[in-house]
Amino acid sequence: MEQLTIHLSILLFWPLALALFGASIGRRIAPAIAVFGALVPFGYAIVLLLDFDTGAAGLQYVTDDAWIEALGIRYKLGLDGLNLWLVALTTLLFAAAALWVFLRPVERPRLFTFHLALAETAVLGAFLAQDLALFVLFFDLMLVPFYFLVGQWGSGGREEIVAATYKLIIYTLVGSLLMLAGAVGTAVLSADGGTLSFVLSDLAQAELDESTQRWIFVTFALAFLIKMPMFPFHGWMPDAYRAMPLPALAIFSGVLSKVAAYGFLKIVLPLFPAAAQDYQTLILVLALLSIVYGSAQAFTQTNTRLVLGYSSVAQLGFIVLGIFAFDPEGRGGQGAVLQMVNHGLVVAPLFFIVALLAERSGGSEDIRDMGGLAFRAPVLASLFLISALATLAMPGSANFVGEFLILLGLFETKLAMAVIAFSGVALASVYMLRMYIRTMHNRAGERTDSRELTVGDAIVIVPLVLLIIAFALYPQAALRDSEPAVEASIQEVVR
Amino acid sequence: MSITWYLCVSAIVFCTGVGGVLTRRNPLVVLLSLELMLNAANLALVAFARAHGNQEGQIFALIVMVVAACEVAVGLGLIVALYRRRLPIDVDELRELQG
Amino acid sequence: MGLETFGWLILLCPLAGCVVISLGAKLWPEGAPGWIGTAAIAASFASSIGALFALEDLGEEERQVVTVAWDYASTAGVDAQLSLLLDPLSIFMALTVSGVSTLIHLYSVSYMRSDRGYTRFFAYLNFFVFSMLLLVLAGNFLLLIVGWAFVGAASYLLISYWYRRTTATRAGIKAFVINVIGDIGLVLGTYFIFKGSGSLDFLTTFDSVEESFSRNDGDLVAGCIGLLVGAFAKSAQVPLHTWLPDAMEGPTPVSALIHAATMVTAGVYLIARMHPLFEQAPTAADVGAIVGCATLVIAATIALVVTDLKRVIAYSTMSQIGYMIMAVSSFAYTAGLFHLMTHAFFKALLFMAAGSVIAAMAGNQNLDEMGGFRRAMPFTFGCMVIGGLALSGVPPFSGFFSKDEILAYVAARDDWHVALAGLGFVGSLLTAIYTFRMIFRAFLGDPVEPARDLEQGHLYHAPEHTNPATGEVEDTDVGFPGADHHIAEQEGSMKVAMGCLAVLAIVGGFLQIPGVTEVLHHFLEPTFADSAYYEELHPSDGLTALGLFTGTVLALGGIALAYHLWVRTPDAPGSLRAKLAPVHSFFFNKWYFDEIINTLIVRPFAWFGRFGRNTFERIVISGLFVGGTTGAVRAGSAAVRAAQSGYLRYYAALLLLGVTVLGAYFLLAGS
Amino acid sequence: MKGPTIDWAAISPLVTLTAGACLVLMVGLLRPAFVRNTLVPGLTGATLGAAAGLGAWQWGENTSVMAGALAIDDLTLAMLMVFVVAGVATVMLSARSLAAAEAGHGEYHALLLLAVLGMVVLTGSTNLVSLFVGFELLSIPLYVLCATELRREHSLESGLKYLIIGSLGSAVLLYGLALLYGATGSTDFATIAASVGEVGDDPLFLTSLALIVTGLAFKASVAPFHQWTPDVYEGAPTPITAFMAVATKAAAFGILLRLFDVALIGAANDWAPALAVLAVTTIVVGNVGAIGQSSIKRMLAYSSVAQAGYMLAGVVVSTRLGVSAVVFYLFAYSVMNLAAFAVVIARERETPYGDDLRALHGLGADRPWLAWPMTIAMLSLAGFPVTAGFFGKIYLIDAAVDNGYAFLGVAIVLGSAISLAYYLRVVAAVWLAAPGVSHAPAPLVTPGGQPAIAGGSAEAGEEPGTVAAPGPVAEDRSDSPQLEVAIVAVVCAAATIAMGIYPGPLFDVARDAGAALSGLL
Amino acid sequence: MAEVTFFFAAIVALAGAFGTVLLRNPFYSVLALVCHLLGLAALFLLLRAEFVAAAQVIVYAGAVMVLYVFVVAYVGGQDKPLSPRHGPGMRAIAILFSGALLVEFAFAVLGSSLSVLDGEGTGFFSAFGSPAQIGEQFLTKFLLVFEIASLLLLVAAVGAVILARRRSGLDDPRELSVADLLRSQESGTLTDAERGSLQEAAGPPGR
Repeated sequence: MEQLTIHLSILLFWPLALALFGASIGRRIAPAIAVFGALVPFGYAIVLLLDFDTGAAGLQYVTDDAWIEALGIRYKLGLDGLNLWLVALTTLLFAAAALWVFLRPVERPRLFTFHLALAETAVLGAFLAQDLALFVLFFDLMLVPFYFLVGQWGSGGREEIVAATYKLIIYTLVGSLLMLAGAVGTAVLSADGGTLSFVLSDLAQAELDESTQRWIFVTFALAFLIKMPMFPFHGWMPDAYRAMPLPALAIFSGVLSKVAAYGFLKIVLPLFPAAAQDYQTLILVLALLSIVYGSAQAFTQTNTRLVLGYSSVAQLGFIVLGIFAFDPEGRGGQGAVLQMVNHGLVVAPLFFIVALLAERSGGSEDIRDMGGLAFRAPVLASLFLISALATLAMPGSANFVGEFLILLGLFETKLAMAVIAFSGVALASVYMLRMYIRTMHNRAGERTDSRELTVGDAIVIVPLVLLIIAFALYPQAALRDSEPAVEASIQEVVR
Repeated sequence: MSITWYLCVSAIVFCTGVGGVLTRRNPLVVLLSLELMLNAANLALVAFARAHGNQEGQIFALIVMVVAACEVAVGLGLIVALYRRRLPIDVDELRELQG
Repeated sequence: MGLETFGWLILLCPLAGCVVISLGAKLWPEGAPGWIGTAAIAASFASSIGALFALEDLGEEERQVVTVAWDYASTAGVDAQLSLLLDPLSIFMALTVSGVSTLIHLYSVSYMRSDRGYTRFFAYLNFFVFSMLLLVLAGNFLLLIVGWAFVGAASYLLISYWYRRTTATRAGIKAFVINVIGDIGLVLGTYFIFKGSGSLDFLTTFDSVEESFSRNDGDLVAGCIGLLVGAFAKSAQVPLHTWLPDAMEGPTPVSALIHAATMVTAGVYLIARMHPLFEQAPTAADVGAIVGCATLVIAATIALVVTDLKRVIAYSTMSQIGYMIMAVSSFAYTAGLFHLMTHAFFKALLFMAAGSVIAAMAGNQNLDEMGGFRRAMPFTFGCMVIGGLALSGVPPFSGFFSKDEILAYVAARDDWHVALAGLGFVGSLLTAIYTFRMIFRAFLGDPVEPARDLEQGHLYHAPEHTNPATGEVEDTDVGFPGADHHIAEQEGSMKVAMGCLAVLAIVGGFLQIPGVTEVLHHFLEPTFADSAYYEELHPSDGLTALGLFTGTVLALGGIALAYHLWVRTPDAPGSLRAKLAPVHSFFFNKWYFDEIINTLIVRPFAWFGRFGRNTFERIVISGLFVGGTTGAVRAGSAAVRAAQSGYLRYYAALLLLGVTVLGAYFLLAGS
Repeated sequence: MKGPTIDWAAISPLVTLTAGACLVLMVGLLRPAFVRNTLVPGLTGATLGAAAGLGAWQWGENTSVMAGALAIDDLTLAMLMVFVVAGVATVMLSARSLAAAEAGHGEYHALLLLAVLGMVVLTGSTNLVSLFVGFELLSIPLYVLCATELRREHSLESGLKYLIIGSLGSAVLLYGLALLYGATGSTDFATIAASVGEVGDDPLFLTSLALIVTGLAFKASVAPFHQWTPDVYEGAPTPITAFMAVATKAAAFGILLRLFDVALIGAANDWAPALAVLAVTTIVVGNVGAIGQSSIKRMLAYSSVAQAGYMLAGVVVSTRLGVSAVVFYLFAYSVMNLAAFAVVIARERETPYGDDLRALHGLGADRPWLAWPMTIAMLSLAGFPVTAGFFGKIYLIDAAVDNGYAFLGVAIVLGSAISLAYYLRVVAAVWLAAPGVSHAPAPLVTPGGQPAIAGGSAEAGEEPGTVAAPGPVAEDRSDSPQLEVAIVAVVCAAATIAMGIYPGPLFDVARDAGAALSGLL
Repeated sequence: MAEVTFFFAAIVALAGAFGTVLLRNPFYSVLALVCHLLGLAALFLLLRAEFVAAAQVIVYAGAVMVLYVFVVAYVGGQDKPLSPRHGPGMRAIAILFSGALLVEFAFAVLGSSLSVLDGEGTGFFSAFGSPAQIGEQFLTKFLLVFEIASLLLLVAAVGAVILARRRSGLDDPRELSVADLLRSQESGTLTDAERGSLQEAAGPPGR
């Protein structure tokens, strides 16, 4: 272990370092260096996937150094079954985004790539952090780059953009600031009088009394639910999704929402089991509402980004269902972890494809201006189709396995809710196919021209889709790794 | 005469000063009212010094006189500057800064 | 090569075909994809035969072989592997599917030739066959569901194959969604069963069914109902049948393959496969029987009045599958599966013939505008008649044996099943009528213009390409549907395919003559060894004879009636329609199923969506949450700034107020 | 009669400041421009540096000097560091400012140094009399400095307002001190602390509490005694505003901590709830008031009110943890505010918009070296991670929750949530807004950003550039990056980030400062 | 005897205080304050604070008040109405607040249970409050305060000079200051045109 300790820090800070280096060199080269900075962590993550000791509970590759003794905050990173695949997903999507930016240059590339890299570091940090304060720190930090990405490279009029940034930041930061208070409260109250420590493992030892757990749970839940976003806290989502530049959006929707879901599994369940039990029904109901409402919206929206945005709301509803199913075997949790990876994997290519669709329909992202785009673009069409079918969790896709496990877990504890949740499955097929048909099929729109995707686009999108297929063939890979960790965090609650 | 009497006088003077600060618009008079308040404090200090039989109060009172003198000097300087600037000598006219 | 190898080959050949065709899309010369696809399916058929022999070599007992590729999703107590179950039933299905598919591929090679999407078509078709085979070979519930959904997806792709037609895309999405509902039923059923048995593997579940479930156990019944929902959706049983008629938007070979011969019979296979569960939960089985019976009658009545050639056959398909469902739900497995096979033969045949006619009509499918093709296309006519006779159950055609065996078995099940059998006979009468109504109207009578052209020897082409469903003019610039048409009389491969099927439609019945040759029965024995009814349930010879006789009479009577109505007195139907106007419109509007579903489900949901977008989002989400808080903050800010009046003496006043309040607080709190 | 033994080592920083002040005053009388523009600021900086050095040398001594009138302990010295940072920054920011020219550099800097001295005395005082003297020695120079730009009405107005309200505040404080002395019979904190026990619930004592709280809260600009803050901050010359915002607040909190957590700790049950309420009020008023201000200085003034609310929470808890938290937060607070003010000054001189928000438009595009410090400062004030503000807040919340004031913690975070609205507005102006109109100085305004009439000043006369001739001099001044201002901004921003990444050492300092107050748990 | 003196002095002091606040003319206010101070001084004497009393009379009433008189004379006593244009509200508020404050103080003073307040005052010795005593205190216990006070006076002096120093460009051009003369030698004076244009530029635009 010891010679490995340094490694997670490399993974964590490599992108940022490279981006700074690139920015200092020059605007020409910056994107290329950023690609390098994003690809290396990806390769690194693959190495970790291979090297990871499957089936072993507990942390691996731990980095644990003193940071701020005064507050008992330690610089502790580690990998376990919960975050292993999410880290891999993060590095993958950021690599894709960096590649995309490299292939179709943006203005002020140095700043753009810098913010992108900062985002990657922040997200990876949030996933790797094994110290509550560290997690909160990275969780809040994630927001900063996206504020600038939306603000400076966003699409739409000045006013909308600024409004969008406001909503995005204030909405999400209100949540995470409350979480900050909650986190400090957790540490202080668990220490009560003893030595203060934010390290998760220490906090998990100390049992807070139920009333305390409750208010702290609320702060955390609020932060995560807003971040996902979950009905009815999704007010920021439409504007932000409309304005955000697409490569950033692919990441935002693909990864950042997962951080919140991951937070539930990694922090809330082990630290506040009693409160989690108390609020289980409430959260489940919210999740169901998100599923139904999100699907309904995705079905009515005509802006492709928003269709995907609301579909994400629904999908995250499923993930939360799985996390809060609390079935003894932890099937729901397993499904949730798998589904996090899946959703990230399918939604990112979809957003890239949306960019291509917009190019082919005179810049409009409204499905009413699209249609018949499949005609001269069979490859693009099939890529879109595969991603779409995976998104609606068609059996045979890894997404289906995820939902199968989630709903199985829920089915055993809350039968009625599971049955309602199934409506979401049906609705998913409606809105995804609607989007596919309205864009790819039917009569051609006025200003559309059907073109095949270029090699550059293919370089970004095809690998993602191939990964979707590969994952569909062998989801066991992720399930195997995550099983012990999920068991552990669920056990806290069910016993 | 019990000390309480002195304290009552000092209290009344203090409140008079407060009333002056609140009602008068001429900064000169406002400064005078502030002087009243300081003097009320002085009376209280001296009275307490007498009550406790230690002279710290009297020392304090003397220091307060110095302070009062300084405030007066600066305050009058400001008023003169205002006057030089042909600004109205009226605290209610000074409301460019607000909101 | 061993049985397992054959099993995997059956599966992999079509998949390989699909991948090869689609990856090489740009390279292949004209027409190559068709032959590649056909070859792939033929190979799969060959390996099915191989598997058959391999299976025959095994002893009676061990004719249930499970072969595992790798763990698929086995975690947290869920044992989901990538496993095939090779037993007589699955091999039988594999044979039927791959066999018929081969012929239909052959037919399509020339039928679709001039269509621009030729490559895409065969890629889809191969993918479908792969999915169908996956469905029938799956060794556990999860894999079954996967296959189940894959065929759904494939059928979606093929229905909306001509995707420039909004009618086609709409039909496609409809089919897909209803199939997803079926999948959901299947998954829920699986959950219920898994809850009891704790395993997803078929054999494990079946072997432990007595231990895990008491008879008519609530969970088990619920689970079986769930499975039935899946079956109904896939096999177009009431009330989940509405997608099937619309599915006729797809090219005719697709209708022949998917919506007649193979996919729609999946429900039958499912029930047969799950027989241990259903026998443990007879209540569910009865539901299946009743729904099947209802479907066969309803579909038949609708088929009487629709004027779209393909839709007539589609409804007849529904009705025939109704028979099968009724059979297997009454535990008459052999009969049901036997009819499944024969039906595959003659229904595919009928569709092919219909396709040929439609080609001759240049894409027009309306019966009212057809007539007199008898002389123009004799071969097609012959095939049509053979198919029709088989469908109506006229001896000695295949349908005769299979259908009447079903009715006999159902009658023999127990007393109230007799009623179902009775309805079944009514159905067979109607079958004969609508079948020959179709044939007579298309082929007899005086020839229409296309027929006359054809007699002169050149194929009719419509002045402009119109959508048969809506009649709107199509943008043929995109090249599909193909500008050119192909009919059996001019295409060798079509002839071959139809010829083979015609022969099968005639002789297929001899495979299983009650009491004489019970090949199928014995072959399927190992699968149903654990069935309580397989051997016991047997109609008495008298009953059988009666059934056969009645069936024959009804069939011939129906044909005669049809002949009388539509050939002898051509104006009779009109007057009859006028007399029975309400009934006719009721049938003609397909019993208003679409309308009901529309008002009950689709409209409310759409309204909910609009409400959410137009009202809820604005008022609650952005109004209450965002606007409310910001409004409060703004108000506060205004207040603070108003207090900041700039009047020095107000500041002083506030300061002193503060002092006073604080002092008061201290005095009150302190003492 | 013999005088008290004087611990010269301990009081060396005070002596340095005094000597420095007198020296600067003298030197300032010399004529040459070099003296005024270079020597005087240099001397001032040197004096402050020396004081800081001596303070560092005295670190950990914790002695009580001058017959118990003053405690030179780690708390005092920590505060001294803050004052020095603020002072040096102010000197650099004033280098080309009109205020110094107007007042005369010598006088200006001397007053600055004396104000610093007053602050040190105030924070260190362990005796009511020295408390009051320190209080006045800190206030009176500031009254003057606020008004030094005599040609700007706003400057005069702010000066007079500050003077009158300030004197009112000190009068109230004084009366409170008098009553306290009357109730306890002594002016020494130690004796007072001892006798609080028996007079604890005497109305005289309680009234004195109310008056004292008011007087000190006023200096720390705690609502509802905050109203002078926005007006004075906006009117005063910006360097002085920066100095007040940072140093005065630090001094006020220094004495709040010392008085309440040492002399009056016995009566904590009386004043703690009241202060808690004040803290919440302040947080709300400050944050809410800052929203929608178009003048950055005014916005920062309100924000400083809000920050005072946060820190007051640290005072309320009256534990060593609380003291340390406040000290740490003061450090963080000073660097981030100084960075912000530096940028404001730079823009005041570059653009015709003064301190209006428009002055920042398009900053990100053409002045990255100013844009980043501003951004960092704002994010830090809002409490974003990897900045000093983040840990400052964590520390405060930590202290609050630790002593059972969880609701104060929640109030802090809710306050910061509101604060985003206006901090992000600035960031948006820097990065998201289209660049403002030409940066060429508007007519009638020298690049100094001040009305050119200022050029009339006797001293300012020879100040190149402040002469109201839009000549080549003015031109090259207009786009000169104003090195020293940029340096202040960048250094402070860097410090903000550094504290956000590795705050360990600073935490130790804060802990020592907290430990200096014996008698706390 | 003491009582009589007390009441007399107290009345003088209070009358002076009220006069300061109420009289319209600032000049009279100053005079009123002076007699208030004198009354106060008498009270100090009663309280055995001879030195303080002396300082009060000499320094305060003597020096500081003279400063006032000069300024009043310079600025000219424009006498403002007692309450500003915005109505009698302020006056009511003033009366209300000072009344409330007075009540509180009354509570504090009368309700106080401190024994020392009731008596004439304790332990006073012959030299109590004598210059010698005070001086000793200043040089021992309150040495720091003493020093700082001196600095305070320095600050006041410097500050007053800065603020009240006469500058050009402020007053009407006819008044010329030494500074102007100096500058005119070194770097020519501003032309009237410039100065005129410059005067408009007071305060940054945009507000």
